[in-house]
Order: sequence, then C-alpha cells, then structure tokens
Amino acid sequence: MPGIEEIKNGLKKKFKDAVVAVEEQNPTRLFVDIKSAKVREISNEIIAMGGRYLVSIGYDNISRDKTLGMIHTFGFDRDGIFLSLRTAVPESKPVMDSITPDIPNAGWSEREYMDLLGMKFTGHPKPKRLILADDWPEGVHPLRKDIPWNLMPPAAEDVAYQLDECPEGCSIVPVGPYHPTLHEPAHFAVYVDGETIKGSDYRGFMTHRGIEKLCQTQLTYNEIPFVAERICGICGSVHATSYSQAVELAGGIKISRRAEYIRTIMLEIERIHSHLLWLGVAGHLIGFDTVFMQSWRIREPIMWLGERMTGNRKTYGMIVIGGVRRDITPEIKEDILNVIGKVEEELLTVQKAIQGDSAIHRRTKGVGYVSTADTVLWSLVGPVARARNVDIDVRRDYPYAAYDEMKFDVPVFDSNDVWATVLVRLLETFEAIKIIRQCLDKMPNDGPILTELEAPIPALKHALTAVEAPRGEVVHYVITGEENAPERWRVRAPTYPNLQGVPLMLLGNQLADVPIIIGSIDPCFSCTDRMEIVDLRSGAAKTASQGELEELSRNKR
Amino acid sequence: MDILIAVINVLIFLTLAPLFEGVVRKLYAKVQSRQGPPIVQPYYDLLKLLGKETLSAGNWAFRIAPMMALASIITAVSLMPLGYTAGFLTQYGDIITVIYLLTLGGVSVLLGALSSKNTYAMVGASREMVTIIMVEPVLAMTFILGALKAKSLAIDASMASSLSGSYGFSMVLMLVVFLMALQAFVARQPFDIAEAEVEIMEGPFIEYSGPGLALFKYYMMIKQMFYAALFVAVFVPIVNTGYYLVDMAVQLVEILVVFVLIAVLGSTNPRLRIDQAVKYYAILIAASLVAVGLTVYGI
Amino acid sequence: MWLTSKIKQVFMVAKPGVVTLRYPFEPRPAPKNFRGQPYWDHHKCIGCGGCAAHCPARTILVRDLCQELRVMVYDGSRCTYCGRCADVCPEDAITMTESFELATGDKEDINETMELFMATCQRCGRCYDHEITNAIDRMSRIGFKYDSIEMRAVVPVSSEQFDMKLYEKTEKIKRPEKAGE
Amino acid sequence: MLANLIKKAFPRSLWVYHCNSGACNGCDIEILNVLTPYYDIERFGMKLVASPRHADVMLVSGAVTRPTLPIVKKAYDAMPSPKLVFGIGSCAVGGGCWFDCYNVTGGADKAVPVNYYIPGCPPRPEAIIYGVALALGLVEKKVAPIELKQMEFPIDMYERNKAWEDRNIIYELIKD
Repeated sequence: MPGIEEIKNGLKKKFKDAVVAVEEQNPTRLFVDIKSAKVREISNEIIAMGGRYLVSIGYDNISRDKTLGMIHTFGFDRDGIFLSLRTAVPESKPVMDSITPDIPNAGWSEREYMDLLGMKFTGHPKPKRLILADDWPEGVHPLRKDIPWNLMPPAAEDVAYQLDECPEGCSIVPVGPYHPTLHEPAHFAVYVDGETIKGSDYRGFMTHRGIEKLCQTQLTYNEIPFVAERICGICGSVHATSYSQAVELAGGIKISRRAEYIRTIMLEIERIHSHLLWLGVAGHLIGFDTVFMQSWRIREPIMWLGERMTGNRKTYGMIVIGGVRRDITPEIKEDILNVIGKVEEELLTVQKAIQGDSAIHRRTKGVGYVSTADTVLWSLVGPVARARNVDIDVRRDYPYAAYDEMKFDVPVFDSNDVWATVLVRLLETFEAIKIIRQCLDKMPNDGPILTELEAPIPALKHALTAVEAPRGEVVHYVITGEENAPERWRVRAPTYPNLQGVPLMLLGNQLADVPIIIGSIDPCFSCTDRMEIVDLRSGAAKTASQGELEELSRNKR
Repeated sequence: MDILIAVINVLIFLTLAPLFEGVVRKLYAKVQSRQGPPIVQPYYDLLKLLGKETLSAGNWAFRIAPMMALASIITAVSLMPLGYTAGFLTQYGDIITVIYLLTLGGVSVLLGALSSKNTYAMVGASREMVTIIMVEPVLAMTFILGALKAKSLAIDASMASSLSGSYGFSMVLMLVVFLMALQAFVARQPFDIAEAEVEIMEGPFIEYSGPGLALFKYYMMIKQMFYAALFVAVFVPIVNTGYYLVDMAVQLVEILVVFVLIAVLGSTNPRLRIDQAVKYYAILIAASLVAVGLTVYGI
Repeated sequence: MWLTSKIKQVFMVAKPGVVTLRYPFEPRPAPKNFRGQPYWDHHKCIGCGGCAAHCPARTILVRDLCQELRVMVYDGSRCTYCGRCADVCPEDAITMTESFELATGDKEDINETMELFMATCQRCGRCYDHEITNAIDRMSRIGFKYDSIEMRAVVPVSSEQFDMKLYEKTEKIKRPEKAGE
Repeated sequence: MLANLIKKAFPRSLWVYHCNSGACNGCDIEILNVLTPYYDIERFGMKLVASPRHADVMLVSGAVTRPTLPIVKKAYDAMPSPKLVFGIGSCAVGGGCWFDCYNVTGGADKAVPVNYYIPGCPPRPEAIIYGVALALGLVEKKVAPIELKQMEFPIDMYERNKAWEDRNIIYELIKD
C-alpha cells in the first residue's frame, strides 16, 4: 500500500534524471513531469506499484514551447490517488515510446493522438488509423490549434479501412453499422467458424462529433456542461458533473455542501434509470421482450420524476460550474421518496421473477467469460469489471460530491460472465435507491446552491476527476485556458476501455451471443466516439455495411 | 360438395390466419402491460406490403421463392380435413405428401434466403436448415404414429386416429412432444432462431420488400395456423358431432386456444441459441421415436 | 425452477395490468417547470445579446440593421432546450414555455424573430455585463457567436493562426462556401 | 378496389426503421420508449423493424456525421417506396450543438429528404407520438413562425433606410 509520499520518492529514487518535477495538487492528485525517453519504464513501474491505467491525454502546446504534450494517467485504487505522468515531445520530432505493449488498454489512446495530433509511437502493435476517417487527408490533425473546428475536407470514395486479417477457414459476419443490437452506428467484424467466434475487429467511432475541439474553440466554461451532457443521452449528468468538478478543482472553487448533495442525488437517479434501461435492453437482446417492456415500465416514473425536478426527462441541465441550477424543495423531496419507493418495490418483484429463470441462465451463464487477470490487464471498468471479481468503484475509492458520507455496498461477483453483470446492475440499483434516501436524510436544509465566482479561473492549471457512471468510471481531464474556456478538455467514457475488451469476451462464444455480450458492457458509442472519427468503407462484400451488402448483392446478379 | 369443402378450407385459412396472428400480437401486448395493436392489424400489414415497391435483390429464384412457399402451404391446407370432413383433394394425397409440402415451404424460404446473397440471410438460412432437419422428424413421427394407429397412410384416417382408436400412453407422450415442439413449428420464442430480430435481422427475409415479403408473412401466418389446426385435429378430439359446421366451429375455437398458448409461451421465454435448441430438438426426436415404438406395441 | 419463475413472471405482469396512456387523444401536458420552446418577451428585452453569447448551440442570431434596429433570430431547429438563455437574461425576458408539441413538416415553423428598437444606452442605464455577478458568465470570448452569419462558415475563428500552406499541401481540402455545406 | 384498400392500409401499418446517424443515445432511447407500455406506439400499427427493406418510415436521430452520411443515404435507398422520413431531436432537425463541427454534415435533411421534424433534446415520447399523429392526420399542427416587433416604425423611416431592405437577407441566410 504505497502512500503518496512513497510513490513520489519511489519514482524519484528509481528514475533520478528522468523525473523533472513533482507537483502535489492535493493529497489525492499527483502530477509527475518526466522526460519522454523513459515513459515506458516509468509507466511499467507505476503499474508494478499497483496503479491502474486510466487514459492518455495529448495536447497541442506548440504556441507556447513548440511541443506536443502527452499525459498518461493512473489511479491507485486503494489509496485514492490519481497520478498523471506528464511528458512532452518536440513538434519537429513527435516520437515517443508506446506503452501499449505492456498496457494494452493504452492502444486506443495512442492511436487517437497519432491521428489527431500527428504523434508517433514506436513499438505500437497496431498503428492503424483509428480516429480519422479513411478519406481524411494525411497531415491534417484536427486537434492541432491551427486547424479550425469547422474544417471540412471533401470526402473521397475509394479509401477503405483494412480490417484485421481473417483467421484461416473462417468467414466474416459484419455486425453493424446499423444493427438492432447496437442502437448506435458502430461496426464489429466477427470472424466465425460455423457459429463459433474465432476473432473480431472493431471499427466504430461513427458518432464522433468533434465535441472536444468545439468546446475548446467555440464555447466558454459554463456552456460546456450542457454540451457535456449531450455527449451521452443516458449518463449526461455524469459528464457534466465530472467536467464541472475538474474545472472547480483546477480553479480552486469550493462549492456548497447542499449543491454536492443535489449532484449526488442526480447521479444516483441517473444510475437507476440507466440500469433499468440496460436490464430491458438485455432482455430484448436475448429475445425476451416481456422483460424489456416491464423494466421500462418501471423506469418510466423515474423519467417523469426527472422531468418534474429538472425540466427535462434526460438532459437534466442541473449541473453548472459552481453548483447546481435548481434546488430540491420539500415537495420534490417527497416526490422522490415516493417514486423510488415504488420503483424499489416493483424491481424486487422483477428480481424475484427473473433471478431463478433457468431460461435466462441458459443464455447468460458462462457467456462472455474473461478471467480476472485479463480484466485487470485490460483495465476494464465498472459493472463489467465488478462482475469479473475486480473490486473497484470510484464512488468508494476516490470519493467526490457527497459520497464520502454515504454508506453503500459495492456488489462484486466472481462468475466472470454476463449473468454476473446482470446481477451487479440489479443490486447496484437497490444501492442507488439506498444512497438517495441517505442523501435526502442528511442533506443540509439550506444554503446556496450556486457559488458565485469572484475572479476568473486561472489559466494552465491541470485537473483530473473521475465519476462513477452507470457503466463504469468517467475520467475528465481539464487544462484551463486564458479565454474563459478550457485549453484542453479530454473525456474518457467507460465504454472506451470496456469496448477494447470486447474481442476478449467474444472469443470462443457463439454468434448468437454477440448481441448480449456486446450489450453486457452497456456500450455507449457516443461517449466513446466524442473524439474520434472513423469511416467504414470496405471493398469486400462480406465486410461491407448493411446498405452496401444490399447494393452489392443487387449488382451481382 | 367435396370440391366446395376444399375451397372452404383454403378460404378459411386464408381469411383467418391473419386474425389469429393479430390475436397473438394482442396477447403479447397484454402480457407486456400495453394496449397493443388492433386485432385486425395483420390484414393492414399485408395490404400495405402488397402496395409497396419491390426491390429485387437476387435472381429469379429470389422472386419465385415467396410464391412457392405460399403455394405449397395452400396445397397442404387444401388437403387438410378440417371439421373432420375430407375435402376433394384429400384422397389424392397421403401424409407423405403433407410432410413433403411442408418441407417444400421451408425449402422455399431457404431458396429465397440463399439467392439474396446477404450475410445475415445466409446465417438465417443455415439456422432454418438446422431447424427443418431437427423439427421435421417430430412432425413425421406424429403422422406415422397416426398412420400406425389407423393402419393407413390416408390423411383423414391417420389424423382422426385418436378418435377411432384408443388414446393410449403413446398418444399422450406424442401430445407432450408435439406441444413442446409447437413453438418451433410456428417459429416463436424460444425457437424463433432463424428469424431472430436482434441477431440477424429477421434472417432469411431480410432482403425481401413489398409483395414478396407480404407473401412470406402470409405463408408464416398460414403455417402457424396449419400447425395449430393439425394439433387440434390429431390430439384434441373433444367433439365429433358429425355436423360439418359445428365441428368446424369447435375446431376453430380450439385453434384459438392453441394460439393463446403459443402467445403465452412465446412472451415469457427468451430465445434459445441454436446449439441449445438442437439439443432440445434431439430430445424431442428421441421421445417421439419412443412414442412411435410404443404405438407399434399398441401401448 | 423454470416453472416457478414463469409463475412469478405471470404475477409480475398481471399486477400492473394495461398501463397505456391515451395520448394523443387525451392531452398530457408537461410539468410546470418543463423546458420547452423558449419564448422572447419583446417588451422586456433590452437587446443585450446575452442569450446569443451564451447559447451552447449558437442558435440565436443578433444583427444590427442600422443604429436603431436590431434583429434577433432564434433558429429553433438547432435549439437544445437547455434553458441557458433564460438563465443569463438580465431582464428575464426569455421564458421556457411548456409547449413541447413542436412537430412540423417545415423547419421554419419553429423559428422566432424579434425586431428591437435600440435607443442609445440611455434607455435603461445598465447593461448585461454589469448585471451578472458571476465571473464565469461575465466574460464572453467571441462576442455574439452567431452574429456574423455570412462569415460563420467561411472564416474560422482561428484563421489568424491557420496555415494556408498546410492546406495547399493536402490538395483536396475545400473550404465550405456556404453555411452548412 | 384493392388499390383503394392498400392506400387506406398504409397509414395504419407504418413499419419503422430506426437509423442513428450519430446521436447521443438520448433520442434513440426515447424512440424505444414509445414502444414501451406507457406510450405503446403499436396501437397505431407501428412496429420497429430491423431491415430498411421492410420499412415504410425511417427515423433519423442525431446529426449526420461524416462516416454515417453515405450509410444513411444507402439505408434510405434500400427502403421501398412509398416512404417517409422523420427527423427526431434537435440534432436531426438542424444539427444540434455541433452543426458546424469538422466531422458533422448537419441535420438529417442534409442527407435525405425529411418529411417531418420533431424537435426536442431529446423530444418527450409524447412529442414523438404527436409527430407521428401529425403524420397520420390525427392532430393539427400547433407551431407557426413567430414574429415579434418591439414597436412599429414610422413608415418613412423604413423607406429611407437601406438597412431595412437588407432585413430580409438574414431570413434568406438562415434558411441554408
């Protein structure tokens, strides 16, 4: 169990020259500046110390010191410490060592900055284009400051993404871009032998809308929470909260306790509706529409409650920097208690009805198996990890908002399959109801809900926050800027790491299990893709999209 | 008169099959706590599909497959002695013909799917094929059991065997097997594997649009009603008054009851995987073989 | 196991019964705090343009036709109904109405235009900037984000830093010529 | 007569194909929500289908992004006519917050001809049902462009002002 001092001293001692500076923002946030040559060794050392890889952030710092910055972030779950490893490479020669060979989850982050910033990573196992569309011209990196946010290069028809080599004797079944399993466009190429899956490749990033670039260039601090909320239509508050907390941390803003409690309530209400939604979708995916209908019926009062509280069913718009927008009045408090009481009661009925259903067990037990060791290696998060015996929960490990005063259990199962994720989510819903009750009980009765800011937010401060979304942890990294807007804002949604683990889960399962396995991570592609662009256009008939298949088959006759 | 009965048979199936489909959809809705579509909804659907544009995605086989499917099931229907009264055509066919015609319907679906060259259609076709191979034997055993009882391959005799002969243990066993296979015959959950919407987007029918799809949908509806009617005719000889119209009415009510059963089972079960379904079918085949064996020994 | 679950499931579905609402045959109004279509009160508006400057969707256009006349156009097709404009309005001239039945066959139907008579600043004696105490809201980086509609698509904000050589090197790049193209 | 029947049957049996062209999930969830017990769009005979071949209506949700643009077009072409397109949510109606971002083409009308727009972020399920009912002719349209004038100007002021003549240019421009 290394404390913050130990981490600091350990790194300093072992890598004397490579560690340039160490900054301790507060007892839970550590920033270490290092030289880019040693990045791989130092990352390995941090993993060996018990760190868990979160995400990498690249940013354009050319106007200041002609470098491209790169930040790898790690979390020490047991100590509640976030460590950011900051390094930079000169613009003229933007090459650094890849950490992907040791930390497979960094693969996407690094590919992201290959395209968006034009960095190069030596030793990357799959240096393919992940982010930019295949017809996007070479040498234009949208995240660089000299590229305007509304640049639109013309589309080209003849470029195609090269999917992975299909294993011998297998055929390719494309899942997507439009497929009823995926309510959003994304493409999985599943390599099957008969009906058994031998491998898969992912090509998604189709809902990328360039949000980060837009917010960095066009909007000011307090508009971004509303855009952040629209990163994802299901866990909007999570992103808004996480972003606001990051700016507050960077700017040293203290928000009132009451506002923190209201944020907690919003987050938990969101968790209830998201988990019920997922339960329904999971039922739908295994062809059990009655579960779908019933759990969405139970969910509906929660949506109405949200509407009464905040003015919208889903994009609550409650959270702004400095606090929240609307208060919880005594009437609304009563309302919340009524609704969650009813939901709890009905959910209990559902739980009893489906828990022992052997027909459901048959479709979920033993499906999507990933060993605990692999889960840790691939840094999977959220219910997906908790169903695979990895006991992590940001709410408990790195308390934020009012979670430090809440008492709740973190359900963890060790059957490592889809059924465990069902159970984790079911039990978490009950925990969420418990937390809301505690919040309403302990909430300070009065006090401001919005902190007035006296001075502008200082520039070039870094801050990292994580919030436990229904799907896992959301990580936001903010570098404050001069013009009342962030210089860099990086969002990592929980689906981002989890999706990288899907090929692992698919391996060896049946084709019919693809929907429920992909569904079991509760994929949210819009969260994941907010930064990436990827195009799917393929010459081969078998890997083409749905529409193209039809087109091609028509021409072939 | 005989010709008239055959025509009435076909007409009843043609007009009532969508209605029963509507009943099933309504019941699904009720189980799911919602109001559901009007009972006549399937008629609207069929009419609308007829008015849509046909986008052909394959060769001549693609176009001909839906007609073949519908034609085969209509022929099978015209052979059926509904209301315990044999029609004009019944004497020209035997139970082998019926099995053959039902298989032909399945084969047409395969033909249509394979000629559309769509990956999902291919997957759907392969699943359909497995389903045909595994489920047809159960159907055949049912007929063989009847034939053994009646000591004749004629349709009316073997179907009405439970009326004439004793019901017997073998018959009860077969009834259970048939009930368990019913969902597979009518392609409803948990055995709607070939048409699985979320996995392979209605599989074999994915490329069909407009009238082609309408014919296939009609085929599926009539097929469902045929199996329900078959079940009623073979296993539920509650009333045989001898009056054609009364028998017919009673049978139709019984068919309705079977559809209610189908809806309730379908709406409370998730879909099975193909490998799990195959195991399940294998048990059914074994059980039906046992039933036939028992019949031979007259149990 | 299977059978008991099925029985429980039957109870689960039987208890609530059919719950379908009769909408649209019966009205179902939104709750009173609902953030529906925003509505300008043109009697209250002082034309400060705060709503335009703070709109995340940049959907409010402010245009001075001459010294006396300011036109504000709300392009409803992009509005995200976040209510930010109502929050920042110093005169409370924007209300989020409860109307949500906005479906239409023509996008123009959800636009609003307002013509304001702008006197000099003596009219009210105070301005948007002084009214807001929150430092974070006080600053606006680029003025009314939607004010130069012709230029919006043609000249990007970062044009000063933009390197045309890089553009030319990539050959195929074409600047969009008109908004949205 | 059959042709007549078919025409009558069409609005009673609209099969819906849902095409997410880059939405945040909010509208997609609401679209699924109208299938659920409280709203139950199936009572109008509507049904969600998986393949555009079977569909009469395409629901587009989300701003059309660069990668999805060709796919949306192809899905539209794959639908047999007669066909309708609904744009659901602010993003599909006009592009939403990100209408001019580097990877976004704009609203659904940039890709396919849209028949009905249902604004909202996300639209309430009631709003979606209202839009559907509007298409089916069950309800009347409630919105119309709003023009507000703070005061009436003296007529001669208009005439001598060249800017007044430019006034309409703005309306032209925002039409895009």
